[in-house]
Amino acid sequence: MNPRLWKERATILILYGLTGCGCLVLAVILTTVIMKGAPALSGEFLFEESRNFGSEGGIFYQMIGTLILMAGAAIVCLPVALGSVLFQTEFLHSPPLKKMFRFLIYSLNAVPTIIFGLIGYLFFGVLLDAGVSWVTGVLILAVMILPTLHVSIHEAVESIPDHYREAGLALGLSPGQQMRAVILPQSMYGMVTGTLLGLARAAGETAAIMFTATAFSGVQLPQSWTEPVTTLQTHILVLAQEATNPKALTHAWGAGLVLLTLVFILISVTLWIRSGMEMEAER
Amino acid sequence: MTENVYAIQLENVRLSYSGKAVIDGASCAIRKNAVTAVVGPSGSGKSTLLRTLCRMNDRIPGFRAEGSVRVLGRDIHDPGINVYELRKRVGMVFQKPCVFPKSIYENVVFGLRFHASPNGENFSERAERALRDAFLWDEVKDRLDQPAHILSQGQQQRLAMARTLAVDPEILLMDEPTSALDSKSANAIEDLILSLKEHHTIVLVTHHVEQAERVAEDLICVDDQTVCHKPCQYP
Amino acid sequence: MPLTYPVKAVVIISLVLLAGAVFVTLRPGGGTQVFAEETTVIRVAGSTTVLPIVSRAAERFQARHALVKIIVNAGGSGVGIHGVGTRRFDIGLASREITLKEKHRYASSHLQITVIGRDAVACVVSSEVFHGGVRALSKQQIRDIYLGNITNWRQVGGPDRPIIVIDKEVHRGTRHVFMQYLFGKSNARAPGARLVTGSNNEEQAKIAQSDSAIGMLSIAWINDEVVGIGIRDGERVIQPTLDNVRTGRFPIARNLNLITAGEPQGAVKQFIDYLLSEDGQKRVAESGYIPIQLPHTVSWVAGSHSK
Amino acid sequence: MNKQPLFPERGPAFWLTGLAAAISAGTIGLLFVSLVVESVPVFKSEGVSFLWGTDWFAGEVYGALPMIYGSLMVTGLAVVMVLPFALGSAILTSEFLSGRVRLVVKAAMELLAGVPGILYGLMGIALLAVWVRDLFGLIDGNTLFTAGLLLAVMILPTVMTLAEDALRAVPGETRDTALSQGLTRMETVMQVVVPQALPGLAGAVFLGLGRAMGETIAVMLVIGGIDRIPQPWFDLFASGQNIPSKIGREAAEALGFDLQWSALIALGLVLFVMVMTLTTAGHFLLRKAR
Repeated sequence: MNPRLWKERATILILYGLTGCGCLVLAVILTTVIMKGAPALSGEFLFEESRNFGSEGGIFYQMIGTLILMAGAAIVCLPVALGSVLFQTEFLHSPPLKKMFRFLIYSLNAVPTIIFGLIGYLFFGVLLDAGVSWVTGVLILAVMILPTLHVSIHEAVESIPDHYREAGLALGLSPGQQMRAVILPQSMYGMVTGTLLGLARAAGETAAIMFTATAFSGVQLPQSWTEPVTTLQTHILVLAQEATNPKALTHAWGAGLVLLTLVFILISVTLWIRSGMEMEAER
Repeated sequence: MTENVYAIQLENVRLSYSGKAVIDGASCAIRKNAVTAVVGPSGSGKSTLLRTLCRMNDRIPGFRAEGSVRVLGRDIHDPGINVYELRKRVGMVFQKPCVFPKSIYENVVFGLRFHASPNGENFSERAERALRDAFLWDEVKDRLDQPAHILSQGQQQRLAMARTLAVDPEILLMDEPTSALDSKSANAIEDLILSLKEHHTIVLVTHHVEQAERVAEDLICVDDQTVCHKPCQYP
Repeated sequence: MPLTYPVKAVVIISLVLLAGAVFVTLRPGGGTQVFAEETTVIRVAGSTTVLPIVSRAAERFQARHALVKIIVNAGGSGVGIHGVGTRRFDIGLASREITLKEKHRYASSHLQITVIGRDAVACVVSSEVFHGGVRALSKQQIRDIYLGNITNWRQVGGPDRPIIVIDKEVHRGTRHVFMQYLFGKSNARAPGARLVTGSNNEEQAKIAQSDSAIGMLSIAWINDEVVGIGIRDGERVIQPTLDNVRTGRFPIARNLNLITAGEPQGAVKQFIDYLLSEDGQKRVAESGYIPIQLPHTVSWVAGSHSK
Repeated sequence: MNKQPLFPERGPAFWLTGLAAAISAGTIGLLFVSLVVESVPVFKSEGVSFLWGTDWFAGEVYGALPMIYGSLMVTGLAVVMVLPFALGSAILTSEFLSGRVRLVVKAAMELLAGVPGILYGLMGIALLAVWVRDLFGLIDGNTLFTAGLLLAVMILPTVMTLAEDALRAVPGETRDTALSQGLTRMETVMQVVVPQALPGLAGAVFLGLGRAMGETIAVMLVIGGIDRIPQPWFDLFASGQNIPSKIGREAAEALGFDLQWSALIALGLVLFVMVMTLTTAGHFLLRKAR
């Protein structure tokens, strides 16, 4: 037959092969985590304190710790990100200044996470004297997820149709009123997706908090600003490195499965909201 | 004295984007409580001129307005002017009907919420009045809490007018308000314009000379960077 | 915009969740802690060698003292000493002695050592090497291996396989003790090394994974796959057994130390006393180390250890 | 006469958002300034040999070349390995799969892009290091190659989705024109779509590279951790060290004081400059593509 068609088919076949390999690798990862983590899961595992060097008990306070750091980072970061986006889009009219601001945020995105840990500890831990504490962790993670939130919100605000803005303006709304009435409601999607992605990023981060915000054992709920927490991420790291007992390694995989589930839920909701947005745009 | 007759007076106005003039040396005046139509070929700067009247072009980078633009007796580029108050008194309706993803009622009181005096005027009364003025009341009075998006394009445009009317502007600027509508809806809007001129000064940008002739008493022609009162050479 | 309402719901739910998490967290005495307001917190960090003892002991101690909360962290001996020196921790864990440099740096903290147990650092090899015939090595042989002069197990009577020399991070207590023994210098270099590991377990896992590795480990980490070999001294071979350590025959032994800034006081003293008690010493044995019979506190004396 | 002031309205909204903007800009500025200031001591003490020195021994000498070498090698390796798979699946997904399947693949990839690094690390020590050792008959599996492979797997979803976006951004008319000239679909893709999407594809790869270069935990657990350039230098099956892993291993010990701390921060600075160069190039190319 036509050699061109043969070539075509062969290339597509190769593409399928490459894609298949890629998918296979990722499938292996997922099944590994599930297969190795599932045996650890139980009510006791989810709701009890870790005991005897991580080989007994559960990961209750690790989950709480991860949630605290995530939620805290989002709560600290959201108003700052939102405010700076609005300042940038509504008040900053000079293009070079806008560009500079954008560049700053982008460059923050390029900072390797471990550097946030180093510098963050220097500032929040040493200068503000919070030491190794959950507050240090929250602040470090808040800075870390700032670009994620900023970019999402910025995109949402920029994509508000111009006629909405003009309708608001033509009614004589001041910038503050315009934000409340038009921009915030219309950029809700961006705020939600950005925050969720930021949460997912914070949940998965280990390097920045491992020596600044977390402790290995003995931690329950922090009762003061200067106490560390324990998180799923660092628990996995410690168990993988320190445990003397195979049961502890099972617990590490179990904690990994829980962490993965958490991250997947956050990203799925983001995707769901975003797909709703796309459908609407096609309407 | 002239201020009692004219709502808007332009004197030697130059409008430009990044130094490129769209309108240069324009002088004209617009009468109170009358309908003035602005006509001209596309791209001639009709919209730019109209938008300048409530300073909607402020946020466009590189835009510059020079000369004197007096609206309701004051130069709108005076540093002391409150641009938000200006826009409240000079309402604007756009070519494409724009309703917010809210209920019909919320759309009507959208601007009102921010401009109402603190002694708590009755929103629903003013909303009803605005909707009646916009000839929309009978069509929507039973479904005020439904999303505004279910309305037809023509109804949405009248809703946008009701929203503008609700804040009680003295001047209404309309930027081709019927061009996105079918002829039946367009007729309804034209009727509406005629009924509104009793209490409002209306400036209407339009493509259709016929429409201008139907509704307007005065005609302003924009072409080749200049502005002139009728008679107009524009076909 | 049909999705506005679900989106709003998502936003509200997530905000409520976030707020809830923070609220629960910040509520004084939230969760299971009933006497939260009077709780004393003891911060402990340092050597991964000492960590199992303290972690286990802390669990028991807290069960008895509801008002004391002990937060335990890893990091290595250097981190423990540094943390106490800068008053960031109440108790530092160290599987080595304090160096002169550290002593000078933290002079104002009056570092004080309490010995809670004894341990030995064994030279360990992968089980395949052990079963291949390497049962013991002389000090010179180990030294040559770490210097890169001996690179194949065949050269010391083992299988014909290259040696994977595993080193530790420079600040680890285990390394200090081991290098002190081998080269008389706690921060000696090991140019023959192929891998560098951190904690005891990381090293244990890497040796177990391999079939030709050599490393240094606290004897508590020795198992079937990671075998401690004897140290040959002339005709004599000294095995890394608890007995040999207890009697002082095994040459690479060390104290397991708790470091405090000044004399321990209050809850910290209570906890250290517990570690030295019979029950506490059981935790030492349980973790694979040698309990010390008599509780004694040794003040640090300048020059009594490595230079 | 109507010169607009820079900030026309200064209500509470202005001050509130201005404060937020100042906080963001200030934090970022402070971060960069301290990154530079804190690394000054080691440059003063070691001079340029900090960058070219091959010997690092805490407390004695700080030479960062092995770590810089490791970072470059590992990320380079990751990109070489990820390229065929990421681009292949991006082309397949954007050009040959039906709408629904495409959405599923994309969603799956975006989910996977969020898998925490620590899980890759766990898999790296438990599985990958052993597989690499057995597959290549090595004496040990903790090598630069293992780290590169792990990073390749990590960045595959990111690079793939971004590359797919770049391909989708090529307008449909281009494809129609090419097809109407009698080109097959594959020829259309290779001759027309890919060349046009090239800047976008390159941008995707650069962004993936940036992510790979900054990853700490996963690499730390499998790279071997030895601060040495292998002999010969291209021996990828030797152990090595990259910058984030070095910082991760020594940071807790050095926290906040001493030349060692300064050296680690300086390492961070070097890493940042490297990543920044890559991501800026990536963004530049992505923007050019649009």
